[in-house]
Amino acid sequence: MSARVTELDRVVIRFAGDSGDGMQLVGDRFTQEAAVFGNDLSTLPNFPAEIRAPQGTIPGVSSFQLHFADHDILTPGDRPDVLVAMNPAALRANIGDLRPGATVVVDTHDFTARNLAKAGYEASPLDDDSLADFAVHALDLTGMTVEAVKSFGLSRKDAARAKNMFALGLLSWLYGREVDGTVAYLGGKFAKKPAIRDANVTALRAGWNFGETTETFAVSYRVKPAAVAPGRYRNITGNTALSYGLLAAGRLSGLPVFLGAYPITPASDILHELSRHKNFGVTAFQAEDEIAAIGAALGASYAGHLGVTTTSGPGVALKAETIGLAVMLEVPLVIVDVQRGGPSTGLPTKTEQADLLQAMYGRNGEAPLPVVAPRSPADCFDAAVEAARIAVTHRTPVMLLSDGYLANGSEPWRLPDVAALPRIEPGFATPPDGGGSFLPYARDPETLARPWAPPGVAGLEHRIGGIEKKDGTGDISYDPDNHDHMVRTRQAKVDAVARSIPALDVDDPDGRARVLVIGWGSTYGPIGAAVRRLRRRGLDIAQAHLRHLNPFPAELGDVLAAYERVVCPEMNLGQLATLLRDRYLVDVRRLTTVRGMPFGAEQLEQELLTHIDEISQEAS
Amino acid sequence: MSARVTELDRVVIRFAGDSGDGMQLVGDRFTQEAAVFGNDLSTLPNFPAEIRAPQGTIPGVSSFQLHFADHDILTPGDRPDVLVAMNPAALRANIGDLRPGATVVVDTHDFTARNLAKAGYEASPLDDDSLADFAVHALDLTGMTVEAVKSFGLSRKDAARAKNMFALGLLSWLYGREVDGTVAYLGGKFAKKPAIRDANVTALRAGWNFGETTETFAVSYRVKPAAVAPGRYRNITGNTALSYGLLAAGRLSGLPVFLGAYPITPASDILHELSRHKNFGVTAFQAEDEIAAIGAALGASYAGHLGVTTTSGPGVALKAETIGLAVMLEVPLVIVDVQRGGPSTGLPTKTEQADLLQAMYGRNGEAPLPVVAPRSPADCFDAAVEAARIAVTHRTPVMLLSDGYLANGSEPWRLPDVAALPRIEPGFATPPDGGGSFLPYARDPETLARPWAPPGVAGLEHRIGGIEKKDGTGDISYDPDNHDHMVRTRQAKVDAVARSIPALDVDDPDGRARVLVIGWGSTYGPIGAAVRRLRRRGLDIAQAHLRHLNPFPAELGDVLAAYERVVCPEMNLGQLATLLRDRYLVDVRRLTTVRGMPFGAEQLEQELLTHIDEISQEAS
Amino acid sequence: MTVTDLPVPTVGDEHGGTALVPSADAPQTGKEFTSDQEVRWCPGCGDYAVLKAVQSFLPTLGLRRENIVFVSGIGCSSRFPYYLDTYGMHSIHGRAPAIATGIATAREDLSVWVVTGDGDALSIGGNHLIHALRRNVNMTILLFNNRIYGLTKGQYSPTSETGKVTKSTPAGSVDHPFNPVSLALGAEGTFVARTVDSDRGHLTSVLSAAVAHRGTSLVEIYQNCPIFNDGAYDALKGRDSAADAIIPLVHGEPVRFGAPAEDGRGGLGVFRRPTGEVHVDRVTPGNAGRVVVHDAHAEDPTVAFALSRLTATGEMTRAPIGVFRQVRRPTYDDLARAQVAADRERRGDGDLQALVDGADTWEVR
Amino acid sequence: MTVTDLPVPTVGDEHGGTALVPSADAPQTGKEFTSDQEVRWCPGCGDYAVLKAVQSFLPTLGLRRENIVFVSGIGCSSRFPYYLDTYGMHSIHGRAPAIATGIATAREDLSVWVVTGDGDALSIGGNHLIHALRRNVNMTILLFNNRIYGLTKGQYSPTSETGKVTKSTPAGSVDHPFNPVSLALGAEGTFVARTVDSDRGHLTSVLSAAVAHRGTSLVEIYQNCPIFNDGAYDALKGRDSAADAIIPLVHGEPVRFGAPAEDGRGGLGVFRRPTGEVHVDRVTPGNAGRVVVHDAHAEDPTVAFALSRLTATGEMTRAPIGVFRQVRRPTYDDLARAQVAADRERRGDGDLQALVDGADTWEVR
Ligand SMILES: Cc1ncc(C[n+]2csc(CCOP(=O)(O)OP(=O)(O)O)c2C)c(N)n1
Ligand SMILES: Cc1ncc(C[n+]2csc(CCOP(=O)(O)OP(=O)(O)O)c2C)c(N)n1
Ligand code: SF4
Ligand code: SF4
Ligand SMILES: [Mg+2]
Ligand SMILES: [Mg+2]
Repeated sequence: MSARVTELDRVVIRFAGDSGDGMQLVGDRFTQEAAVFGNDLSTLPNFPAEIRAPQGTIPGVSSFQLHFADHDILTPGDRPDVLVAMNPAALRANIGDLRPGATVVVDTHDFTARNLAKAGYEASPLDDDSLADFAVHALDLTGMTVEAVKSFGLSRKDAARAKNMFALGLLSWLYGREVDGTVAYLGGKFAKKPAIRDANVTALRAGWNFGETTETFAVSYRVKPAAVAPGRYRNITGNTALSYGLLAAGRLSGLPVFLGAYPITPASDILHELSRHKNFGVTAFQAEDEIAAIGAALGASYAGHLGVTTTSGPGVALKAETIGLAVMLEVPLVIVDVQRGGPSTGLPTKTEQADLLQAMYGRNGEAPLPVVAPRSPADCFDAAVEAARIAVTHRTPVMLLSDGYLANGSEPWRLPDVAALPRIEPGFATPPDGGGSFLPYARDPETLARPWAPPGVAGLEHRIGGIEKKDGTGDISYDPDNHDHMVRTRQAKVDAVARSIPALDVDDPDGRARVLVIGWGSTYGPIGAAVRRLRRRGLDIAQAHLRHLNPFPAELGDVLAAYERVVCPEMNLGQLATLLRDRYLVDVRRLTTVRGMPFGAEQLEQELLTHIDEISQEAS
Repeated sequence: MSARVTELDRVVIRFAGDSGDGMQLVGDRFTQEAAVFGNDLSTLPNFPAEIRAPQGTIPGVSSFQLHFADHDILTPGDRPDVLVAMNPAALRANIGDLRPGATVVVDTHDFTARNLAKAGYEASPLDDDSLADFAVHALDLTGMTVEAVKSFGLSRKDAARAKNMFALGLLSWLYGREVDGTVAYLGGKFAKKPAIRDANVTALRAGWNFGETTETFAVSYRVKPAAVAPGRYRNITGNTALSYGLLAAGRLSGLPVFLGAYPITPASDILHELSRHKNFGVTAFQAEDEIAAIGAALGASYAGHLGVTTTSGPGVALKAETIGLAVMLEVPLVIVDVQRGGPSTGLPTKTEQADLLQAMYGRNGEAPLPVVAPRSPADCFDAAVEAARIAVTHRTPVMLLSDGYLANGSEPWRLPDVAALPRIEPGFATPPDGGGSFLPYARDPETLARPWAPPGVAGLEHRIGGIEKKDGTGDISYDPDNHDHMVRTRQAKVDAVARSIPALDVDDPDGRARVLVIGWGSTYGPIGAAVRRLRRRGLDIAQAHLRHLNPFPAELGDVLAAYERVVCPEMNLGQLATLLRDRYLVDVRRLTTVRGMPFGAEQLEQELLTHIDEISQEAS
Repeated sequence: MTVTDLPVPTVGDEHGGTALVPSADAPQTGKEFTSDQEVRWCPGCGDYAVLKAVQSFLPTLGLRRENIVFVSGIGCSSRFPYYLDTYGMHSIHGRAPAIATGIATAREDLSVWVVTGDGDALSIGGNHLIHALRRNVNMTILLFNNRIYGLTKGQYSPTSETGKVTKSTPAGSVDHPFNPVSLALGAEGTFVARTVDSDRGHLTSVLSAAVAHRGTSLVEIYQNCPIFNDGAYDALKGRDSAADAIIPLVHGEPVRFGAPAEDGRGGLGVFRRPTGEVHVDRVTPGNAGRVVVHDAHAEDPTVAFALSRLTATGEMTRAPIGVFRQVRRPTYDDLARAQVAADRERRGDGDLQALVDGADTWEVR
Repeated sequence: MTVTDLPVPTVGDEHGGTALVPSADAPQTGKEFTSDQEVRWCPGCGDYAVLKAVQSFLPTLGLRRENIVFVSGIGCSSRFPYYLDTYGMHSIHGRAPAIATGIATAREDLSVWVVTGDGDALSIGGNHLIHALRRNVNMTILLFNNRIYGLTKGQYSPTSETGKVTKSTPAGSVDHPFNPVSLALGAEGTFVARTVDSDRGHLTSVLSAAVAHRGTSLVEIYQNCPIFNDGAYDALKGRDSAADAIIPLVHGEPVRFGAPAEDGRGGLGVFRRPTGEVHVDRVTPGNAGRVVVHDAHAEDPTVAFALSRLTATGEMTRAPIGVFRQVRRPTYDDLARAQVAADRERRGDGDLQALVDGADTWEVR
């Protein structure tokens, strides 16, 4: 029998299970199907810091949340409408986040006394009324899977493993999704293990059929494609987009990319990705530590490559001294910090934005560098290209601040026409006309950038280093006035980047707003969603989001001054607010969360509402 | 014949020569004699980054400046009244700093064509009128020295080496100083080399006699003792005072001091000093690098010692990750940064204050720690005790920001009565009453400090680490709310230090000033001197100087708000101003110099004058 | 689990590694050494076996539990301290030997242990490791070598064989690995040993020797990571392959192994080439007398180094296990403490007021 | 200045260290390699002699000057690059090998040199050094060992003898020093040599061999610091003492030295103990045939390691000099570049649009 079909504008699904249950894969596949179908979407994977925490425990739960809609959306959603829980721990860890009335699909197979105890349940929640607020479907997904695939002669363990595909099939049916893409995917993935492939495909179809056939679900749902800008799209995570951006920057500048990296969560995937594209001329050097990683990247930059180093907060701390050297040497270098929860080891698999001040000030002496941040997973591509452009054109290390949420989250990406991207001009030094002597610290009058003269060119032999140098010649100089001059020049050089950055886009549709909400990085989605909600209530609020954290866009001061209140939501204790307050003496209000998780749009809406209210009361 | 005697209230002398000429020694000895005589004084040694740059060159010049007076003084003086130049390079490098009419004593011995050329002179400045502005005494000091000591059978080289003593003798005569202290000093220093000792003593006396006997100097001078607070005094450099402060903190807390250090200019002398006092129970561990140095100090703190690590800016950069761990572990640790010119290797032997923002923000994540700074060489003692007090009492790493000027500069120090210094209470944890389980992250309600439980006590076994921990138990916790709570608690704990610090002393004698000048660290001397000059002109100006940079004294906001203009002189690009502007939204004006040298009081006076004028005009 | 029954030598050292650590009042059990934290390694991880072995071994030392400290870096293995009810610190990546140096130097009454991985110890932490070995600080370092970065999900490590395909080396790694034993010997290590996670008996006996040694004891533990580098040591563990693959080193004994020869002892032996290197050959009645006799106490580390070179460099098909070297050399921490004591003896306990006053003072009235 | 006239072996390697570096069009002179910067070491510093030797040696290589790069860390010796008119970088303390790894891997057409001190290379930079050796990145490392920190004015270093009294160790240092050659061999170094500042001929011949070697060549240079550690190598340089103190290693030759014996060659020789270690003894007609013949090319580093142990550990009264080890092993940088080339060969030059597009796209109209 086929269920009644209801149309929805948006759905938030969360798949949760043990680390080994393949929830990330299920999430990815459902995402892919939704993307191909044409929904707009946003995702939030969430996994434990342990490789595999003990099976069946709360710390071992891994989840994947997907928000898909028939309209443009900005966040993975605050509260799931549907939870798929593969064991008691997954149920317990996630049930509190659901909205009342949400649908819960539970695999009952692991609801044994032992597993309930592991999850901290005294009795099965399926047997009491603790889940009364929800529409619970308790099904033996594992049992049905094992039954469905028994003909393939797999071990019980292997057979049971396909339960995630059963769940995927069931949910695909529930939302009227095709599974053909996934069938093709499984064919590729298990090409060498046909029995496993066939079992997975069978489980997938069995799940779909179970929905279609039984009367478990009275209603199924449809979410129409979203009306988004025309073009070709793909789904992409931030780390992948960032990697592609680096590859693109190499192409646009004609420079080979040299990545020096030491693995660290959540940045390692950039190393993994780049090491797969050697045919782009990329060298991916896994160093002995973060210091060697940036050292080698700096050496490669000195030698005329596009040097890049990728890490997370603790790695940036270790690189600090070498970043200072790069500031002194004035060579291009892209430093990628995929921020995670801190301080120290902190919450390594969670997200945070608490490295902004480290990026700005985390070195000895006056050592300024440009700082750039992406706002969404797909935007990591553009931000990476922009970071490389500044680095190469202005001969400076540049910090690119991504975060764990962007890194692993995904969204549809309208594919750029790479041929149309602007070229990045390395403009290597050439020997001085007339054979005069080469001045490695002569400066471009516009950018204050110095010549970049990789070894190999006769007549440009020169020596540079970390000691203060004489303007022009670059010779060691202890002259007090020269030092003062050079310190101010390095600052002026970074400030000069402001001339080449686009004007700040302020979203204030009617120009009537009195409150401006300003943000940076991955808070873009939640802030945007909250702003929409407020506007839907008929309230005025302006939004601006910074790509450039250093230098700021030239007009930023005027923008801030134009509003009666400026609120800055951040996933830290208010670091951008610190920079803005110092710079513009505007009473920027801090709105902070440090929970290792993105803001909820609902929470943000409430907090912004308070500010709007306060301002209206002040006026009255 | 004896010269006419003139009374002066203050004199600035600079001794300058080749690195090997013993100028630092001469300066030290003159300083000591002036100190014993009862002058107030302030010194500024200045030496090249090379161990011994090539003889006779400008980069090889080493100098020592001494300001002594019959009244309380605050700086080593802007412009010398007397220059002693032992060779052409020393003359050339220093002549530009003298005030017109200054006395110049030149050793002509090295004014050969070759040495003139090395110094960049085309002709001898002694032969043209380029020194017409000065009272020049061109004397063959070396020749006279060799002559004077010839009876001791030294090699010519060794004989000539005593020329610094000849110069000291001459200057001692000129200012009516005794040389007995120096004779005793030489006796001790060369106890095992009697010929050298006797030659030096003879040269010293010959220099004195030369002044007394010849008519070279028509006038000699006297500077009376200063009227300073009664007590016993000694002369002390900042690094020595800081070392003693650490030893005192060990005594006051009853904790053995464990220093983990890696040599670096200008901090190495603290390692040298502490390693000489093993009988204080000090362990001085010279580590393989800065990371190991702080690591070992942290380990020692964990084990119940007073862990200390000493370094300069580049070393702080390297320690950043471990400082973050210390913030997480919440154990006492004193981190000493003797700041030098940056960024990178920068100007290693020069001074700067550009590590304040690194101290505040140079780590991943939200990792706050208290920051304390001394204001003068002798004050390094008190500041070190204060840093240790905060570290031990509040269970936190503390950054102590000295700088190269304080480190090597000296001043008279009124000796503290160590028995009267307040005790520092380590208050180690004891096993919970009734055998309950120990909570390593339980907090003192007042300070928010956690228990310090070094190994060795049964019942307190516990595990701590850099991953986020559950409040109370300290167990690993990935709970979002707990993380938010802990991040804010660590911040609140540092903020709570404000409750235990003394009120800010604002020097505004008549309460009429409209301009406040605020500073921190070693600018105290020049700011104070400039303020006095302005007041001598009859102008009103208020001065406040911060010992605590984080947290600020509670009343600081009110203080700033009470003035129409706040000016902040710093040897950086305005880092304290950044903190104040962010925190208090006061338009603190930056007044900066980044020349590797302290502010001149005269320059500062002029710049402050501009601010006072501006304010008066605004009012009119 | 293969069990190689090997007595491992202990230097009868009245100044053993724990000589100054107070003894427990009563016998202890492994349970007392087990913390209340849930163990969170992957199923089948070799770390479990080592944990169990250590939990059973510690009580046999008879030391006060509160005087034992475990310090670790970052990595799967570095979670170890959480599972022991002693004092413990899970520090930051690579720095545990430096932190432990501070602890051991500050406190002679503690038994200090470091737990580290092949990435933690040999990649980011390589410098601290070699300096600890050179200084000979009194501590026992357990280096869990799974030839992979486990915690960061499977990149190659400095002990991975050349050509290793991992997430970061899809075309195979191109660098030559360290031989941790050779490296430690080159770094002047006084106690260098190797054992295997699955052989509880051998592991325990090596631990006994390591703890008994006063100075830095480095114990490399071959540890299987079933998730990212499964089977790395299968050849050393397999029922059929192990005998010919594991070369047991026993002080004072000829180095023989493999299926028994005519004399009833291992049919393979280690022989010396005329030039001084060692190699494996079949033992015959004719050459049995020339089998190298292991001398862990030789002052000169050359022979231990020679033996370390028998370790396969690529796939782990053969490796010596046991104590390669164990010699006495004064420890950094003992000497540092002795200097403090001697200075106190010589000059008396420091007089702070006298120090502060110095020699050149003057009085202002 | 003592001069030991020793031919140092060069492996005839068509893939030598500079095989891919372009040659100069015309003969060059030392003067061309001298920059306009004033040399700023202390009078009498051993660094001068090495600088002179390198300035004279470089032109003999016949390489384009613009394809030579010197990278240094921080220390007196690390000022070296400023004095050579090549490309140069004076970087930060201890990191030169890491930076040079990036340069050498990025550019096969450069001759990459690292200049470092005993503190720079073995203290703060120890980890980068051992990893460079393990990876075998094509570069020549000159390690100026003056057994002291010169630039920071005289603290003891990791090569200072135990008991050293310095500013930071007024009661004498208590830690055991590294033997840089042993350490490098333990770290899988493929080229490890030692020479002396004052012996221009030997220094130059060792440099020739080092540059000819493709991979990481480590050359330890015993360098006198007259200011803070004067005379550290006097025994190796003294007219009377040098002959008996310097043990010259020449590939293929018996290791003999000292005042001549009856056969006209050195009266002292290096012999092998039955256990494999080596020691010095007087050569007699009876034992002359048993003098160890040096084989720098032995695959197994054991014998080189054995020879390294002849270095005095305390005061420097005796030390082997020459090339301890020189074996071929593919270099990291060659292999890394080869992987890039192979991937391009196999898949064609990367198609950015195709990559960006990926496999799973959809069209919105
Ligand atoms: C400064 C820093 N860099 C990188 C990391 C990421 N990281 C954590 S553990 C690890 C390597 C783990 O490998 P290993 O030491 O072999 O331990 P295993 O997990 O295999 O036991 C890395 C790279 C980190 N936590 N900190
Ligand atoms: C990060 C950092 N730490 C410490 C220093 C100070 N420092 C400069 S050189 C040096 C040691 C020099 O010794 P060595 O490498 O032996 O060189 P040498 O001067 O003897 O040639 C030290 C500790 C520094 N410049 N940077
Ligand atoms: S990843 Fe490997 S080493 Fe880490 S816990 Fe899992 S099995 Fe053990
Ligand atoms: S201190 Fe020593 S090593 Fe440094 S330049 Fe002077 S003599 Fe040479
Ligand atoms: Mg590992
Ligand atoms: Mg040195």
